[in-house]
Amino acid sequence: MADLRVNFCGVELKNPITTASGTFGFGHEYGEFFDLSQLGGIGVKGLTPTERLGNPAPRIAETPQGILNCVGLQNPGIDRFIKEQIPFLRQYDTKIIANVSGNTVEEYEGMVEKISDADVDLIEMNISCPNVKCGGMAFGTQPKMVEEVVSAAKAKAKKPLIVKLSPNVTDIAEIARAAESAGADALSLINTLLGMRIDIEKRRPILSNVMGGLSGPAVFPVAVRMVYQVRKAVSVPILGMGGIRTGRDIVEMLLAGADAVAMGTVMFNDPTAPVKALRELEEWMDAHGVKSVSELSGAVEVG
Amino acid sequence: MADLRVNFCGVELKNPITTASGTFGFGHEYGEFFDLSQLGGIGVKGLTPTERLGNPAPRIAETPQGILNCVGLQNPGIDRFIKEQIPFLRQYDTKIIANVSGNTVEEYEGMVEKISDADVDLIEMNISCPNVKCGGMAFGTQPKMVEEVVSAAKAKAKKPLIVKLSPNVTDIAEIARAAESAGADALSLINTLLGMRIDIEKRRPILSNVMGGLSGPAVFPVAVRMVYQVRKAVSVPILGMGGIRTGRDIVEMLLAGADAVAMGTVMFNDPTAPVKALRELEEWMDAHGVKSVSELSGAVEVG
Amino acid sequence: MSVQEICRVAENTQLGDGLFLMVLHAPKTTELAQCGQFVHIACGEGHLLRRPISICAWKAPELRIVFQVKGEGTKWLSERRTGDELDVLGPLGHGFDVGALGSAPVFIGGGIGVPPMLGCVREAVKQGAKPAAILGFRNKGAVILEGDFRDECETFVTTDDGSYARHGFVTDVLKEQIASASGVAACGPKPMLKAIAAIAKQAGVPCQVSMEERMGCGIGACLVCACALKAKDGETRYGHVCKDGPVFNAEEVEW
Amino acid sequence: MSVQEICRVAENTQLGDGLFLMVLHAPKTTELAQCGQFVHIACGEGHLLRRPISICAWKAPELRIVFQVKGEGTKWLSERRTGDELDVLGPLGHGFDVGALGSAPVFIGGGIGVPPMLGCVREAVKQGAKPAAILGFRNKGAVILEGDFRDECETFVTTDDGSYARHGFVTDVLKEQIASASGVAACGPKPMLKAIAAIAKQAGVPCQVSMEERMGCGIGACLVCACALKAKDGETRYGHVCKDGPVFNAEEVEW
Ligand SMILES: Cc1cc2nc3c(=O)[nH]c(=O)nc-3n(C[C@H](O)[C@H](O)[C@H](O)COP(=O)(O)OP(=O)(O)OC[C@H]3O[C@@H](n4cnc5c(N)ncnc54)[C@H](O)[C@@H]3O)c2cc1C
Ligand SMILES: Cc1cc2nc3c(=O)[nH]c(=O)nc-3n(C[C@H](O)[C@H](O)[C@H](O)COP(=O)(O)OP(=O)(O)OC[C@H]3O[C@@H](n4cnc5c(N)ncnc54)[C@H](O)[C@@H]3O)c2cc1C
Ligand SMILES: Cc1cc2nc3c(=O)[nH]c(=O)nc-3n(C[C@H](O)[C@H](O)[C@H](O)COP(=O)(O)O)c2cc1C
Ligand SMILES: Cc1cc2nc3c(=O)[nH]c(=O)nc-3n(C[C@H](O)[C@H](O)[C@H](O)COP(=O)(O)O)c2cc1C
Ligand code: FES
Ligand code: FES
Repeated sequence: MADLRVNFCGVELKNPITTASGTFGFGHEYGEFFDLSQLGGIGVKGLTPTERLGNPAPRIAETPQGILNCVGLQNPGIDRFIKEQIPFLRQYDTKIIANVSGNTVEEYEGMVEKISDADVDLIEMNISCPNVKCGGMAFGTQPKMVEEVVSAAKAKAKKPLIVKLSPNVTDIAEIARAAESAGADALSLINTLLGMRIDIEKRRPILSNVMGGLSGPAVFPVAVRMVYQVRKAVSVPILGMGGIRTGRDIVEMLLAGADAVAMGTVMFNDPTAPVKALRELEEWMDAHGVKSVSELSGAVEVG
Repeated sequence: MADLRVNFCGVELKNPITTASGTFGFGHEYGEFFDLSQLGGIGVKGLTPTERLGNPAPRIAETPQGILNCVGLQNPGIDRFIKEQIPFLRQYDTKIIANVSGNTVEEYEGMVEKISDADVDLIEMNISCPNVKCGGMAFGTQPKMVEEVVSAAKAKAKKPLIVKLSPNVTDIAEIARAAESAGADALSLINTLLGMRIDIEKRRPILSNVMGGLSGPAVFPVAVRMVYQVRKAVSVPILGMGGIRTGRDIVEMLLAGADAVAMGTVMFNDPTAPVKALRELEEWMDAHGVKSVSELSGAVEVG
Repeated sequence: MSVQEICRVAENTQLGDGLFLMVLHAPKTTELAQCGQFVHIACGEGHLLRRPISICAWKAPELRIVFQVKGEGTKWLSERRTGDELDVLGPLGHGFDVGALGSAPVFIGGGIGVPPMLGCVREAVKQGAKPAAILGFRNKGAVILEGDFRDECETFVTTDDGSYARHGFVTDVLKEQIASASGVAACGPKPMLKAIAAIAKQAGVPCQVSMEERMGCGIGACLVCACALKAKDGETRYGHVCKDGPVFNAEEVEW
Repeated sequence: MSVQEICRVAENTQLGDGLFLMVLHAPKTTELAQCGQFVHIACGEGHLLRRPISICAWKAPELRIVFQVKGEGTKWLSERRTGDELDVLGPLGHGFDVGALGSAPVFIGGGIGVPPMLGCVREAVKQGAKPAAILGFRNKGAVILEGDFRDECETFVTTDDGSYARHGFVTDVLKEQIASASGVAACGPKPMLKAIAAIAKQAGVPCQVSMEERMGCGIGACLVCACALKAKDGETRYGHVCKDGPVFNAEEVEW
């Protein structure tokens, strides 16, 4: 039997499968379809210092094997998350990955400080959300800004700090190096690719926010490429995500360089995708005599 | 009856549909499946100063609603193209778009100069191919390099010069402005997104070149977004491409800001896709009382 | 509670121009169904997103839905044949609270908003109320389910172009009937719902409306199906059609 | 010449473990077919790329193919039922030149490389030659089409594990037969083809081999299906499996 445990910057995940922030709420809903304790970790909806209402509808558009979203970080604010959601999540035997966003360096510092004192296991810092006009995008696309915001946040972090990278950049390795050198304990990628769809009958963008973030199977090859490039550029652990559907996709993402993975959009198609993928991963490892997940991480052979 | 003609920087295309460079060879093969004179234009395989053999196989990998390729610009060289292929293409009542690539500024200059004297209608300068290690990628991703190579090429161009942009950049509008200010007569986008797939059984990249260019329906929302952004940034005509499948997709690409379009990968699925799309476009325009293609270009309403 | 169920198609019949009636063998879903809820149906390999379709009526183990071909997903659905299997998530969302509508509720459907009202009418009858139904259609070819409604209660039919039954809109009928109505529930195009809400408000009777929005997860996790609601402080807040709705109290909705 | 033809599935039968025989109603394709050519089959909405499958045999209007389930595309193919329609491009590529192999050609197939050799054997018989066939399989469960070959010519069968017929490789048999062979043609795994090419070369008889490569367009336009060939100057050049091949002269191939 394969050992599925993963040591992700000091935190032991029972298996490498987590859920991608923003696709899984705070766990309640998918908890009706499978036991959340089966997950290695739960990435919760992105949090901000105070409640955010998000963008008007429509917030979603379908694309070939993908979706665009412009939720705009709707969330109850970090305080209510801590008070109302952590107790619920702690009923389950799984790790909590708190995802935080901010508009300024100070906001990030404050968020990381506050969440560090709460009962979560890992902090994921989203410097890449393309939906928030001020802040989000800019941080994740400029190495200097990445360094600044990550150093500031790291100084306040008392839990492992994962920095989530935007794929909308010319050179992902450069951004990854900036985050690592600023103290990131781990990196997660990819966030969504910026995209747009137009309703040709109305001659208007489908999304209220004009553009939105592309996720789902369509982006998988871009995610694999970026994880591979980042793996070669840094040595901190990587949480790989972007379009993962199956256990085979997880193996591919691990081989490219991920230490653990997150699944998101695929659940909109099949709510039990993570547990199905877990079974597939386990079977595949057994069938191939792979004893532990770490044997796969970064094991792609090139040249 | 809708008027499908498009004036694309002074060249009249009988309709807005052309074929994407590299997906259509020099026209012979698809000519068995439909009459090439039905096309607005033919984008031919990317040309280099001398013959290139390209990369070893495998050169293609399937992805969800997309493909990766690393052909590596296999082509007979510009001289043989001029001698052997132009006479064939000229049998058809359609425009010829010669696509040229180079590794140095001088090579681009030489290519543009030579092709200007040949019997082609438009020159498309590929500064974005992700497959050639030296040259290609670098030009298209740095505004300064774009300016330099486009100015040099433009000085030699005696035919309208289309500059083809890479989507693998942080800010496509910045690159577009650089190309326009350097004298580009038009822009084409998008070229392929950099991606990777791994054969999990062999634990090796599927592509011989490790990474390759992603094209096909999967990239359509990224292409629409970039065309929209570029339309807002520059005033030269735009040849929009990336994942177009149907007449409706063409309408969407036009609304986003394209003046004409190119279709590529979809033909691997259905060789007659361009002529089917042409019929759909015409029917859609008639049904919606749209009298000319130019009524659609850039007509998306925002806000 | 909701389940994911692989349902056999028992019937898929064309009712009219682009309109289909589908009967699914759905033992688990029908056991849980309430009127006004919906199912979220996977539409083949070609589509990542499921499509939300209202529950029209059910009699365990058979679930009845009625849908209109709009784009690729519903076209795919329309091509399913008896014996095919569908991956169905449901029943989802917050349906109509028929009990809160009193003893003489009026149920109004516009176009493809008509089907879910059938389940409502049946529920009202079951609860001992005396419902009426007002059904509006574009034209004669679009009329669906009229007989099913007439089997249950007094039913008024309108067509926008007068090609069948009464020429006019459902609101014309509602204005005449509102005096005797104890409550109103409606499903259909937003402008219609807005007009109905205004009439009900004026008459001082409760009004429930079923809203539509593009969906992702369908269960409340992704927050994409935002519906602007009036918060207590007068500000806008977003409810979610898939979980807080699709049925909202009309007073809550920011029109 | 090639055509795009919507073909009705006349039969889809499982032959063995993951192996399927499919008969397509393909009047246009069969009119043009030559042995060693292939068809490029669209495998449903889920897959952008067609899948190349060799023509096994044909008798207008029926086209016979045999395929092995490897991944998602061939799995989809295996699920087609009689009456379903397939979008088929073909016949494609440059097949075997049976006439160039003389009066006593030997046709060798390994595993899923066996099916196209049936068309070759029949063509050879038709041309008045006296062919022989050597068929190699992994094990007993993988043996296919043996009877069809025996109906046409002398046929040798080997299995890698000895679970059926002769224990060993097709090359063992070829070495014994090569003295009387006027030419050799083969389809199968690359190492097998390479070994066969060496034997044929030593014996000084012509050898044709059918190569595999991942494909895009299937017709020669996209240049992805590169096969390394020896150019006259000793340098490598790339031929394209879909147009210049799949059948190449073994001497040309850069092994
Ligand atoms: C709660 C609810 C109940 C519904 N009940 C019914 C019903 O009983 N019968 C019926 O015919 N239709 C119903 N609809 C509308 C139905 O969901 C859409 O017509 C359908 O999703 C269109 O899919 P498509 O692929 O054909 O169209 P496309 O336009 O190709 O769809 C593209 C995307 O947009 C979404 N979309 C498009 N139109 C709508 C819409 N009006 N509402 C929500 N999403 C949309 C699709 O789900 C898909 O994700 C309901 C919608 C909701 C929200
Ligand atoms: C000229 C030619 C003739 C062939 N004839 C037959 C035949 O008669 N019977 C048969 O069973 N198989 C044949 N094959 C192999 C067959 O094409 C592959 O097994 C099939 O494409 C695998 O598709 P998949 O979706 O099941 O596998 P996946 O691995 O999921 O396919 C992924 C991608 O890789 C490609 N691919 C994977 N393996 C191969 C391969 N060996 N050759 C080419 N492309 C591949 C697929 O086409 C697809 O694009 C032939 C291949 C070629 C090139
Ligand atoms: C509806 C939706 C909301 C999202 N919200 C967030 C968010 O709040 N914070 C964040 O870091 N990423 C967010 N993401 C990005 C995902 O976490 C993930 O990076 C991306 O979707 C790629 O993975 P996938 O293809 O498996 O969905 C969101 C994605 C979706 C689809
Ligand atoms: C096999 C293949 C080869 C290509 N070769 C070239 C090329 O030589 N020059 C070039 O500018 N673009 C090349 N491209 C990019 C296409 O012209 C086009 O920009 C891209 O494929 C997006 O369009 P599509 O999704 O419709 O294919 C190639 C694409 C493919 C798939
Ligand atoms: S569709 Fe996901 S919250 Fe409503
Ligand atoms: S598959 Fe396109 S050239 Fe061979």
